[in-house]
Amino acid sequence: MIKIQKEDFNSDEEIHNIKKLHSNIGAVTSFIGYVRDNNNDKNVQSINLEVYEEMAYKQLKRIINKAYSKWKLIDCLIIHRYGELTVNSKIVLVTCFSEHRKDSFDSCNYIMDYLKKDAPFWKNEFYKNQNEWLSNSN
Amino acid sequence: MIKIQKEDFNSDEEIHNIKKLHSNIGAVTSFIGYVRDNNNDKNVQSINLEVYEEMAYKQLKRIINKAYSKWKLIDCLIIHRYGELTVNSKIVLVTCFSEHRKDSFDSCNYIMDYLKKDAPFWKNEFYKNQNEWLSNSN
Amino acid sequence: MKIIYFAWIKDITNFHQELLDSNEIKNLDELKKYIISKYPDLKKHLDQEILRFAVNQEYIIENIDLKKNDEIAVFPPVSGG
Amino acid sequence: MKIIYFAWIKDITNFHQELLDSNEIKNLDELKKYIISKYPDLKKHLDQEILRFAVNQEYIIENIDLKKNDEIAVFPPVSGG
Repeated sequence: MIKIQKEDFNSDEEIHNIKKLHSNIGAVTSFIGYVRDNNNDKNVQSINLEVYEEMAYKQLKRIINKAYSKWKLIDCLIIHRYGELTVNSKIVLVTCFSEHRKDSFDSCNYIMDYLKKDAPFWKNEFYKNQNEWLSNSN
Repeated sequence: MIKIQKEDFNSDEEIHNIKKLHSNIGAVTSFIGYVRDNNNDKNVQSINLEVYEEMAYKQLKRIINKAYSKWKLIDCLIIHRYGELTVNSKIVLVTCFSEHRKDSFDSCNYIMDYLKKDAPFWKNEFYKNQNEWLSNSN
Repeated sequence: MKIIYFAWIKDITNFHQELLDSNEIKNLDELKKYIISKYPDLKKHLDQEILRFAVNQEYIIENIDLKKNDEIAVFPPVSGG
Repeated sequence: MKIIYFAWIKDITNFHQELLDSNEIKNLDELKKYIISKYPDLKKHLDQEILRFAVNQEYIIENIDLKKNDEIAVFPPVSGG
């Protein structure tokens, strides 16, 4: 499932809503990304995340399909927020559900790599008196 | 923080309670292990998890310290349940908090490896008419 | 065809999107020429290979033919996650 | 000293723990001999190196001296997580 939304989310609920559908899930690995108070030695106050929504869905679907072809996955969840996000806000959740640990771990890491490289989101970081567009390094 | 408990937990709350203390956290990786309905081709109904509690705290503290020495971690949370756990119940949560993704990912995976190898917990798996003590393979 | 600009690209173009009704732009290379003539400040970013192009929501690197109803997006390197 | 048994080991010993007040058991090897003489069914598991030993909550592989107030745990391979 892919959700691109402005709203915050509750990770326990989101994970439970998928987990409860499959009693064979034994391993769930999640990554949550947050807005940090400091980036490149600058005090961050907030970010504005722009998205090319139609393309983001298309690319994220492809990322998930690639993960399915590489690992034994039962389900997969990506939530990516956009809009104005203050420091400490959640930005992204990627959760991979599988029977065994290695599949969920490796696929979650792979999806995050891919997402950072290819998903059409752009961060405009706001400091006290200026702002700056970022590009991903990791 | 290490918690060894019978009770279930809410992962979003547990993560938030640590995250809110550190505005420099940008990356949070979590693993949740669940009781599966099937193991070694047998229908599992529940497990009984026995723990050597005093030793578990000692070993898990050591695991966390080793992770701190290897990666740039801001905080670390392990919750491990014991007692009777039915299918679909959470067994364990390991969450690693860091600035950047790689540190949280690698340390979370490392702690899970170590935990499965060294932490003194024993699963007694219950099927319809029998039960069996397990030892970890992965 | 529809052209959409994202992130700081739209600070250069001053448009988020524009509709183009031209019979002269038959492929992506011609579109690139068109946008750098219209927005000269984009030229250095194109030369430095900073600009990304997507046609109908797919990354495109080669020169492909464009059709009338295509949606072309122009954007800098992504920074999600 | 206190000896604690876990998991299926306690199905063999029928005890979760026992207190031992002996002057003869001075080290771990002597304790191992003691428990397999008291619980002969443990012998094959000791021989197959299935039994783990912890002294005061630390894994111990070598033969170490035991003190009066030590807590020795005997258990099979772990299966947490």
